[in-house]
Amino acid sequence: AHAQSGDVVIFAAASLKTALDELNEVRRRESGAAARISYAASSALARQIEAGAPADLFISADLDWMDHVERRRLIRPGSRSNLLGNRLVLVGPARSTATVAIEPNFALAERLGSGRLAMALVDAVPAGKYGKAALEALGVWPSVASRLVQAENVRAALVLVARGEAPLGIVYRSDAAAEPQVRVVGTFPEGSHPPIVYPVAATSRARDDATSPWFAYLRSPAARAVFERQGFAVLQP
Amino acid sequence: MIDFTPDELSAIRLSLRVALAATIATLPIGLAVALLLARVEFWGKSLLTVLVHLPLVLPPVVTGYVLLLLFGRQGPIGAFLADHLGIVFAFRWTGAALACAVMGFPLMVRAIRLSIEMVDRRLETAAGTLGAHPLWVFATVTLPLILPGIVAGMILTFAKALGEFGATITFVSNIPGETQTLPVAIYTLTQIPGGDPAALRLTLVSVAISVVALLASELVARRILNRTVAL
Amino acid sequence: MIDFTPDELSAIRLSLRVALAATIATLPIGLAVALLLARVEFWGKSLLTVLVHLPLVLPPVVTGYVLLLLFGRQGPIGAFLADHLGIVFAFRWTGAALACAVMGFPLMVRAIRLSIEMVDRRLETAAGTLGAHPLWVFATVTLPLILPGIVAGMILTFAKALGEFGATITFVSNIPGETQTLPVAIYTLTQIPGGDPAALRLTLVSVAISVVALLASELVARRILNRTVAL
Amino acid sequence: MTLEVAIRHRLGGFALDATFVSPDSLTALFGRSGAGKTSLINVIAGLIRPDFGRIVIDGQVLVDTERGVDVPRHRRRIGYVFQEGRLFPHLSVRHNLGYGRWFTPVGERYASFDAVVDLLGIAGLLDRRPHLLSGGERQRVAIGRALLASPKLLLMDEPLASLDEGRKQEILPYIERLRDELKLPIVYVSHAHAEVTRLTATLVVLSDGKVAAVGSVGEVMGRLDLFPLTGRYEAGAVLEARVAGHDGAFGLTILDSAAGALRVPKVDLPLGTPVRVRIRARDVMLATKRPEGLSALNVLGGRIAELSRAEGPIVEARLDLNGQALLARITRKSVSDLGIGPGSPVFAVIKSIAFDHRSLGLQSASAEE
Amino acid sequence: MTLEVAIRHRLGGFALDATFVSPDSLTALFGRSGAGKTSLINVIAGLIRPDFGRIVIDGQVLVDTERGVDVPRHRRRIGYVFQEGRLFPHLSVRHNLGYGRWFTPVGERYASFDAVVDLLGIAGLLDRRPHLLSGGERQRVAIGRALLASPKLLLMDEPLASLDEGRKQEILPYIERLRDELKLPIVYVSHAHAEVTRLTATLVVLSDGKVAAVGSVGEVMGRLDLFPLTGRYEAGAVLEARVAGHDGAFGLTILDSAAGALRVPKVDLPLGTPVRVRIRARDVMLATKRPEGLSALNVLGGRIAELSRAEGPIVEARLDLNGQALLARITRKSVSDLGIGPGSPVFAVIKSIAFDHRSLGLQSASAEE
Ligand SMILES: Nc1ncnc2c1ncn2[C@@H]1O[C@H](COP(=O)(O)OP(=O)(O)OP(=O)(O)O)[C@@H](O)[C@H]1O
Ligand SMILES: Nc1ncnc2c1ncn2[C@@H]1O[C@H](COP(=O)(O)OP(=O)(O)OP(=O)(O)O)[C@@H](O)[C@H]1O
Ligand SMILES: [Mg+2]
Ligand SMILES: [Mg+2]
Repeated sequence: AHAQSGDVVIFAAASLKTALDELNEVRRRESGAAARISYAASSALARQIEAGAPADLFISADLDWMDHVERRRLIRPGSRSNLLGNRLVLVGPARSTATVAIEPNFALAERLGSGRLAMALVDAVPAGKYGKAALEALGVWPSVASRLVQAENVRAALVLVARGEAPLGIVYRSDAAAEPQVRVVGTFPEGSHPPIVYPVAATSRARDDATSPWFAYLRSPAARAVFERQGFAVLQP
Repeated sequence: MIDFTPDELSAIRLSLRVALAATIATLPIGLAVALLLARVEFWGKSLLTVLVHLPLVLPPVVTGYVLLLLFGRQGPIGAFLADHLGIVFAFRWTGAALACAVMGFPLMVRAIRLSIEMVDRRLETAAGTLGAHPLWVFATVTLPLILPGIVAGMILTFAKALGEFGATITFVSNIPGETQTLPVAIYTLTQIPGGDPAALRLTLVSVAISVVALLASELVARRILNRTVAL
Repeated sequence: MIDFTPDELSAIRLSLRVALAATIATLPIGLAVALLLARVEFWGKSLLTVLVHLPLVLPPVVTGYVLLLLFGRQGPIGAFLADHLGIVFAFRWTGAALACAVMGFPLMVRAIRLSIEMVDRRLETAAGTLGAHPLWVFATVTLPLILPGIVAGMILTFAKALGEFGATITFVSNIPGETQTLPVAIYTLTQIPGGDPAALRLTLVSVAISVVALLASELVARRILNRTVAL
Repeated sequence: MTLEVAIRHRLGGFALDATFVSPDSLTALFGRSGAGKTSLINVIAGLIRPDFGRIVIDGQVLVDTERGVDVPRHRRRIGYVFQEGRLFPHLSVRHNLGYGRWFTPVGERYASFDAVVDLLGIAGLLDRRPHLLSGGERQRVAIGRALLASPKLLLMDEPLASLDEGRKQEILPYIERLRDELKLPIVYVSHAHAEVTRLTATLVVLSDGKVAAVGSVGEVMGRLDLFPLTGRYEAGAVLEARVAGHDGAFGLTILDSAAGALRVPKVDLPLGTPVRVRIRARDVMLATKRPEGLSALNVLGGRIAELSRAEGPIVEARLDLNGQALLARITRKSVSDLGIGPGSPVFAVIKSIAFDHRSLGLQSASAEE
Repeated sequence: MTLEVAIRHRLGGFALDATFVSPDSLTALFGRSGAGKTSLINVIAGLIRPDFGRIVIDGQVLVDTERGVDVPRHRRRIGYVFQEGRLFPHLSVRHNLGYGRWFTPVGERYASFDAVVDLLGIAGLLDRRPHLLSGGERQRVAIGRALLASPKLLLMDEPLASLDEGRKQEILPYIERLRDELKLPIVYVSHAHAEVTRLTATLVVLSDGKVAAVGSVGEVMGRLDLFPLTGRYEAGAVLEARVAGHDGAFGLTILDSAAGALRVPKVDLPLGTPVRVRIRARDVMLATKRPEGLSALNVLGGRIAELSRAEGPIVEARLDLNGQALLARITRKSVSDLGIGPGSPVFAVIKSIAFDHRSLGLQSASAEE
């Protein structure tokens, strides 16, 4: 059966799966009106919306792809807001005890030794882009630019650290929190990179009565608790 | 017995449906294209060859994107099919099947073509002299003789469909119950912290399905080959 | 003539190297496994069949993950190879080649196996009576007769290697100049708004390479098949 | 019942250039290996489209390159027994045999499955796959498959080559019956003199793609100049005769010919039936006076018309027996001992035994013409 | 030079159970289609491992299931001419021919490429692929391939079946030379009486997988009880003789036998060479008095030993010529006309011409034994 009317379809960045699945389950239990959520890369979702996908809500992992669909007038004017924030952290293997003070010109290259720094794709994936910006701002980018391993996404970067293939990695706090095999060794200062924002918007094809309960729900205290437990910060609209 | 969540169950069912549909739908077209490539000389044959292999050469994401552009609701083919035949691929399980079919197509064509090229054509002419129209010759001689290739092509396409996610997720997204096939579900699970055990479960399901399919195909293949053993 | 950026050029060169290495490295093993599956009855044959097809059945990400677990620096095989033979796959182009080889393996094995099963074994016994040791029989009779299958297997593996990115990026990530093959570069570009034109450029390069490879393989195949045309 | 062939075709370095008309139902193609027999049959079957020329069977144009006629092979209603079997490996013997039946309109099926299976002795093989058959079994199934298509034209390329004598003697009469009773046009390739002699009305000798001779078996096999192509061993002449009586007591039949009466092992034909009798040169002895007390029953008087000039020990003599030609092969020493030469009166001595089933080209009156 | 076979083997519903010893270099297998000839040859070649039994050639054990001996086929050094050619489709004729050479130690190569190519008349085909050859051409290449492996054992399964007479007469002498000069053990399958008669020393008749008879061609072909298997047509007897002289003027050779002198077309053998002469029953006439003025050069005196009791028109007579047996086939009417019966003195009349290359089983003295 395909998306019936009244059945809300949410297109969300893959990294939100745990939190949104939990919220959706709660909502299904409480109101019986669960959404159907399609998780994929923000890029894929944005393109699909462009191609007329039956999405009602779009939660992107970065601003670029939301801008992309907004420029094409595919979201309902005024419905866009910044839903979640996140932090960028430096992770190492769980057994490491040291902490790293992340500050301008900190000795990242030395800490890597002969290993490599795991990041998400620095030109393509939001976490990678933020990480690169932070390293540039802190002045350590030139010393590690050639020492990167760029994974397809944050999770894959995390796996590299968890498996010991890379001694250090830059990932979201929300991802690091759930991975027992890694330990956060340092958190990037918020000012070192553009704010990490997960914007949400209703698509222009969505009906208001279908989406507005979800806007409300995503902003509810219950939702906030779930998001925060996953390591996200809930931003004020 | 493992307990599956409703989402898992629906992904399993969907994946089976998609893989079967992709395999069955690809067969006649794959057969026709393989015949064309193996038997007919025509202008643009190289072009067709390249076209057939493209899904293999292109990153699946690109294939998925191309499908989205062509078969999406706004795409030229998608719009035409939706308007005139009522066939919609966009964000439907049919789209997932289409993506898998396209991805499996080169495998199907190659396997069948290979076996067509190895057929002893003198048997076909023999059938012709006995009064069989070329179409009958194809049905009663060529087709049975290339069965091993057809079985191989089908099993490759089926297996590919069980594992295909790049083009699928790019084309029809990841809508539970509609386009969330097993590989897409697995992929999604690998994207979240702590998703690994669940991903492993589904991977094993995937493997189990393929084992059944492979064993069945081996049985069929063995029966077919039995008839040509000689000293 | 198109001007390529140094990064693009290095991706093209790397992709060619990876695809060639994967194709050539897969050939002997694929041949051996195909022979085994086509000719020998042994315990665990079904298991091997399943194993061979796994890279097709599993989502590429999973395959890449498994490779990482096994062939990573910390993986049992990876550590062994690195310590004892000095062979390192992790984050090297060799790892990309390994990923492509594994992904292309089922295609290679199937194509070769199919043609082995279609060989007229009486020709092999004839060669045996003429004094040829089984290994010679294989080299001088079986091998030439299955050339179409070998060519098909190689072209499939090569094409697959040109397009493979899921397992590659998961296993060896994306290090420009080392593991950033064409599909990885293309994928990266598709993730950036406005990256499409650049992605298209590289896609066309990919297609161009595959066209050359396909045409070459068609030529070879035609020469091989010429010898068996009959009325 | 005529077969007209006039074609030219190139196959690599080989040029087929054959023009002949065969007025008889059965046409035998004879010629050394590589002469082009199979190629010619392939053209008739529609497997090769000739570069140039036409083929007409009984007024039906199968190919005419000038007029653009080319009947597709599946509409020619042929039964082609290929030189190499070509059984369908994926079908059982039964289904191989039945294959052509599917495509034959029910009313035109003259071949009975059981009869053909019986004739060929393949009843025990019906459920086997071809690859489990012996060479001769495969060949018999191939013959059966062609026959059971109830063809309107039978093409047989060395159909009996790997069969034992017994099998051949069982199958040949059936082919004769098809020829005589159904007036089925048959093109028959064989290297075996015995078969050709027995079956043929018209013999076409091919050599290097060209027609070296066309004519009745008797004429062609008797031509001394064709020995290199036809082989000397089986040379002989053909006598036109008629059944004149039966000798029930001894199981003999008496034939009347221009050359005189012949006693041959009994043949079951009504009095007056015309028959052709082929007498091999090697079976004919010459005597200067009528021999007595000899087991040979047939003694025909006449004179020597011609002696071949030969270097070796052997000489062929063409005899004139009351206007009827006969060939005899004797040693040069006998010629000298008997003091005979062209014009000498002689008696031709022929054992009755020489007229076995192989040399009596029997034809019922209706087929004769 | 002996071939010992004692095997049992099941093939589906067919049981091969063959035990015989052939003391001669050349062993011919004879039998109807499906009798098991190819299966037996396959066992000798190592293509089939028999369920039970042994095969010994010249003291070399090829298979012995009891002792677990099973020489792999590539070490048996055989030249197998398969019933169905089996040329390598991917190799040119030249490379097909040369295939076995690779595996033959240089010192053991007795077959010369040029000589074999010449013999088989395939010089013009060397650069072609097998699929472009005619049936007979393919067969000749297959023979060449087997010969050029310089085998120590030659297995030929109906090697000449689809060749014309001319070709056969060119190839047979070569096989004879291999047999006589190289003492090559040869197992030869054929349905053609002429070939078997000419080539064979020992004839093994198979019937339904079992050995129905073993012996010399003369013995076996002359056995009236084997007619259903061997065919009556070619029945005859074998005379042991010796070259007694040559008649240069007429190109004849005089042979001496217990039954008397025989004049046959010239054979190039030194005086005293023992030869076997096969005389077909159908070539022998009987006379009650020595005929005169007859072209037949050979007249041997003796008496009738036995007459077959027959219903039909034909009777076989076994003659006793000075202790030497001879078969004659005559009509029942002749028996009655001549008034002969067992014990009657008669003259056997045989044309010299009857002793063509087909019936003279020539063997040099050394091969004899
Ligand atoms: N695997 C098998 N299963 C059943 N029957 C078999 C098998 N192989 C051979 N036969 C039968 O065994 C018999 C002997 O076969 P073989 O090929 O030895 O005959 P042959 O004497 O060579 O005959 P031909 O002269 O026709 O070639 C045949 O009747 C054949 O059908
Ligand atoms: N495509 C081709 N290219 C070159 N030569 C060819 C081709 N096809 C056939 N020939 C040659 O043409 C000649 C005639 O072949 P064909 O098969 O008609 O002979 P055939 O009379 O049937 O001989 P056989 O009795 O040996 O079967 C042969 O010498 C063969 O080699
Ligand atoms: Mg031929
Ligand atoms: Mg046989």
